[in-house]
Amino acid sequence: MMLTDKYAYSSSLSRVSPEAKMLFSLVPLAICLLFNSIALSLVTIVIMAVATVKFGKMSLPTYMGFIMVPLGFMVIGTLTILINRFEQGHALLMGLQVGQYAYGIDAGSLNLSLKLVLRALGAVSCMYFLSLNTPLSDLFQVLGRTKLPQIIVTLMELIYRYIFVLLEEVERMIIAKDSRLGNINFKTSMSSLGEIISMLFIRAYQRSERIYAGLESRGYNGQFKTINEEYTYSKNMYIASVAVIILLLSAGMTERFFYI
Amino acid sequence: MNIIETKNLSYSYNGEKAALDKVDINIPKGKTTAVLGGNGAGKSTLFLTLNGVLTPESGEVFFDGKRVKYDKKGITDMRKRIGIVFQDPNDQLFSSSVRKDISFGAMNLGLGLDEVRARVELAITQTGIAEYIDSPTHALSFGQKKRVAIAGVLVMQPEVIILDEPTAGLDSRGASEILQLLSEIKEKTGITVILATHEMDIIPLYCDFAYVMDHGRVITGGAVKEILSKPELLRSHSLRLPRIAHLMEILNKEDKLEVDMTAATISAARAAIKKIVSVKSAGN
Amino acid sequence: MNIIETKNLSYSYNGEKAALDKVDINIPKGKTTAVLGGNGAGKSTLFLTLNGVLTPESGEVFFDGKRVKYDKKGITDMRKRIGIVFQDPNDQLFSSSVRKDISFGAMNLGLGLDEVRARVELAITQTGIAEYIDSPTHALSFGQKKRVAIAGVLVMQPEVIILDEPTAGLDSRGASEILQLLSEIKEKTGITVILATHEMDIIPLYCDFAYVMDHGRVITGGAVKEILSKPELLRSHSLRLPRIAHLMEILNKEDKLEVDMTAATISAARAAIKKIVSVKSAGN
Amino acid sequence: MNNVSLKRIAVCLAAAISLFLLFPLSANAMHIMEGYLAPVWCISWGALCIPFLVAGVFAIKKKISASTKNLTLLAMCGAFAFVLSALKMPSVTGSCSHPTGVGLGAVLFGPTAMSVIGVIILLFQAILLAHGGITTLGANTFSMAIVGPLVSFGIFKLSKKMGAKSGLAVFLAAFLGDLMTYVTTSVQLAMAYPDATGGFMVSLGKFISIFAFTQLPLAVCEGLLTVVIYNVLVKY
Repeated sequence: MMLTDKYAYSSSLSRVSPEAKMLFSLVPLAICLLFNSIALSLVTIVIMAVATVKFGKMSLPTYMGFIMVPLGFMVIGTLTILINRFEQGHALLMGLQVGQYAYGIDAGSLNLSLKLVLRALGAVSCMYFLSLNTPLSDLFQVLGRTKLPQIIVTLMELIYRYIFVLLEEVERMIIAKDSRLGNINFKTSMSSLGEIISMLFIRAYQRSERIYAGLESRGYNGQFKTINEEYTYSKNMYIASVAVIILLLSAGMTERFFYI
Repeated sequence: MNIIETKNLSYSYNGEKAALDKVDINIPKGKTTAVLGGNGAGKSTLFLTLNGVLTPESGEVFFDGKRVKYDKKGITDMRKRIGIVFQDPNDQLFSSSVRKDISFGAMNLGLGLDEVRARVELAITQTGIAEYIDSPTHALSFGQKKRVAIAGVLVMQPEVIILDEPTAGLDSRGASEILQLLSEIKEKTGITVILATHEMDIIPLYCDFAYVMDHGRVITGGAVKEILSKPELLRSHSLRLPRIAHLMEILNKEDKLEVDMTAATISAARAAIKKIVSVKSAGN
Repeated sequence: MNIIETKNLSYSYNGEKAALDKVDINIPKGKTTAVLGGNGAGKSTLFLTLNGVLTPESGEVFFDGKRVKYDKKGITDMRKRIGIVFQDPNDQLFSSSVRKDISFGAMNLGLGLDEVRARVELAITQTGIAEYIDSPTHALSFGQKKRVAIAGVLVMQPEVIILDEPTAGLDSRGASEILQLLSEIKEKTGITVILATHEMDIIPLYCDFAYVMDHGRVITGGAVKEILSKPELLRSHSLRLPRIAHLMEILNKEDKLEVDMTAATISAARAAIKKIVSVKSAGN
Repeated sequence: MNNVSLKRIAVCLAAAISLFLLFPLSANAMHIMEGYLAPVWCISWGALCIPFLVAGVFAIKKKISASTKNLTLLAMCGAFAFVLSALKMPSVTGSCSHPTGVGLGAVLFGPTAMSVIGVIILLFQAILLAHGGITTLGANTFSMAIVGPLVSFGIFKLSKKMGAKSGLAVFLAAFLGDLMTYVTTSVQLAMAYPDATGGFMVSLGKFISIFAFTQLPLAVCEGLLTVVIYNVLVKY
């Protein structure tokens, strides 16, 4: 499993204020979605890749590995949109006739799919810029200042922390099971995995009680008050954000206007 | 002077057999006291009672001579003054940001932000964790998490710090570094240290007093030297002598050499052995 | 004869720095070999490689002289022949019934029910757990769980049993009981034992050979006596001498007493000390 | 139909099949990816979730004020559900989707509280694993954290009432919960991308049949797995 988390903490941009990075990624994400333009999507893909690889100092192969992750969905989803049912005699680029209809690809569906693929990749790149350069705990801090109920942000923080505790635990359990040939056949795999998951649940339940005792012992009084992390204020990041937004908007407008 | 005293302290989980059974313990101020006992001896229950996580069924706890009331105010007060470092730091660290986690206890004391920040930085220095302060909690090693957990307790500047099995899960270097760290902190701040452990070899090196517990009862207590002079008692409660002390015991009892049987550290044993060697040579 | 040999074994997690770096290790058949090293030395990675959980990036493993293939058949075969007892028995026991848990590995070997039953009973006797065989797993103490975990591996009748930190989390009685148990099983079945540990004090008592690992590399290996005669090397890799050996070293080097520096057990040290005492007295 | 296009189709099909084998098609493929939905759909599905989530927040607050210990327990349940969704299922390329974990939580805390936990998990999946996305969070929440658990919960109660054995009730709850999740996702996609001529229904047919390939075996596996888990936990 590839978690973005480890890279976020080691990114060169990790200490830049999370608000700046959100501006840099989420606004372009919205623009990308709104315009649905090929040129704009391409520009977004390139900008976000450069920002993450060059400025966040992530290796290109690792970045490409992440970009491949959502392709599974994209292939299924896009094939479905790409191939359509047409009346006989419709001009198809590629197709097959079954009964009274023709199934295949025409110029319209190709154009739609292409736009969709690029838009999705553009949007994914934006999200990756945020997640590969911003530690999640920084995002919680930003969320904590919004109108979101405090209890939700607290739950997020706790869940995020315990995900790693449980992941380590279940990995060790599965290794121990397999070393006793617990994956020898489907039936054994299934029942032993089920038992491990139940055990994990019981352990999680017991741990939640110990954790609560731990919180209490440090004076927990119903509120999770902690100091805030401090970030380097990055003027450059804001300037870059504004520049990118203007660039994207003009790319989008141009395409819309001239309809290339 | 004793900073903590318990009198007749009893507790049982859901009416099962007593986890604490009339426990009388005195913790001298500014010293390190070990609570010894095998698994299930009642050490952890004792600590949770001292911290107000558990309310004793009967008996009393005195802090600095004053009887502790197990009401909201009394418990809050006790938690300010007694900090616990749990055995598994994963049970203690709840935030993925190390700095935030450390600040939690201090924030709960209702201190000003500047004060909290200053204390956090102090705790970071005291525990030597500056190097990985910006890593997420889950990326730290077990030993590093342990230090962060200690920092999270020190930040509250308690008068007593309790450590449940501080060396469990650490390799020998990690273990001695943690114990060294505790000694330094004790020296600098005058804090009272209580450790639960079953690792006997560290006792003569780092502790002044010791209690032996078994099945929720206190078996014996006193200065470390005194405790270690009762090997039979220790053995009958799943404990053993430190290895060096064991060697001295055998030399004394089996081989009838007149070595100091209570020499439990390498330096004490060395002195004891040198003494008999020179006595023997001088005698002839 | 070596039952396991590794040649140039290397492995790294997700392209990070090598967790195993050209490891050459020979495990003599029917003996107990310790793999020493602090946390993160690469011991666990080595074991997971031997068990086929991890596939080495380069290098080879030989079992009983034959090269191990890391395909499905090869891995299954290796898991039949090499059993691992993990550090935390809670990770290993997932069934709520002790007997069912023990039978798990044997069932997976595809044996007949009668054979499985017989093996389970044998494993129960070997590990001395008959007393609590009918308790639910979660009601057992840590030490009892450890024994059940060992029984669950023995039931597969492997040729090699690997124990990761077998004494971690146990009190002194528990630790020596487990080690005693292993010695007995080894004697009766001729099984080869590999222990990963950082507890140096148990090495001279229970092990024949030892390897020292650090940062994924094998630093040195050989007979235990030989390894313990290199205190400086041990210290530079987060390890230390057993305490008794350390005392002997100091007596020898600092105090210029002519004691045997490699005496690492209480009985060896006792003999060594008696020797100098009598020599001294005889000499004068 | 001439020979040339037939050949082309064959090639396309081969390519598609090889892609299926290349990419781990799994429950994760059920998360609508970032950028896949137009803004109008992002907003509508998000808005549709809000009443459920608001109810969920109230339910959680109530649970916690009843016993503050429920806070760490809820957090653990959330972490547990996330971890489950990341586990590899035996013999099937892929992992179980999270209704298993959310379902367990639903029994403990009720379905609305778990829908809030569900959103948090989906957000983490989007950010940490790139399964799903931020703009598609609303749509994914609706199918996976609201429809799925509600169906599971309802089916479980219903089959118990009708006197079904626990094992069967649990299997049906998990299986149908999964199934309804993927039907909902198909509906969402079909609404966003109706077939050029056939409209919504044809598109829905396409999405449902293509997801059936990947999701049916998973739903069966997950149903079976949940039965095992349920049996162990009941005994415990």
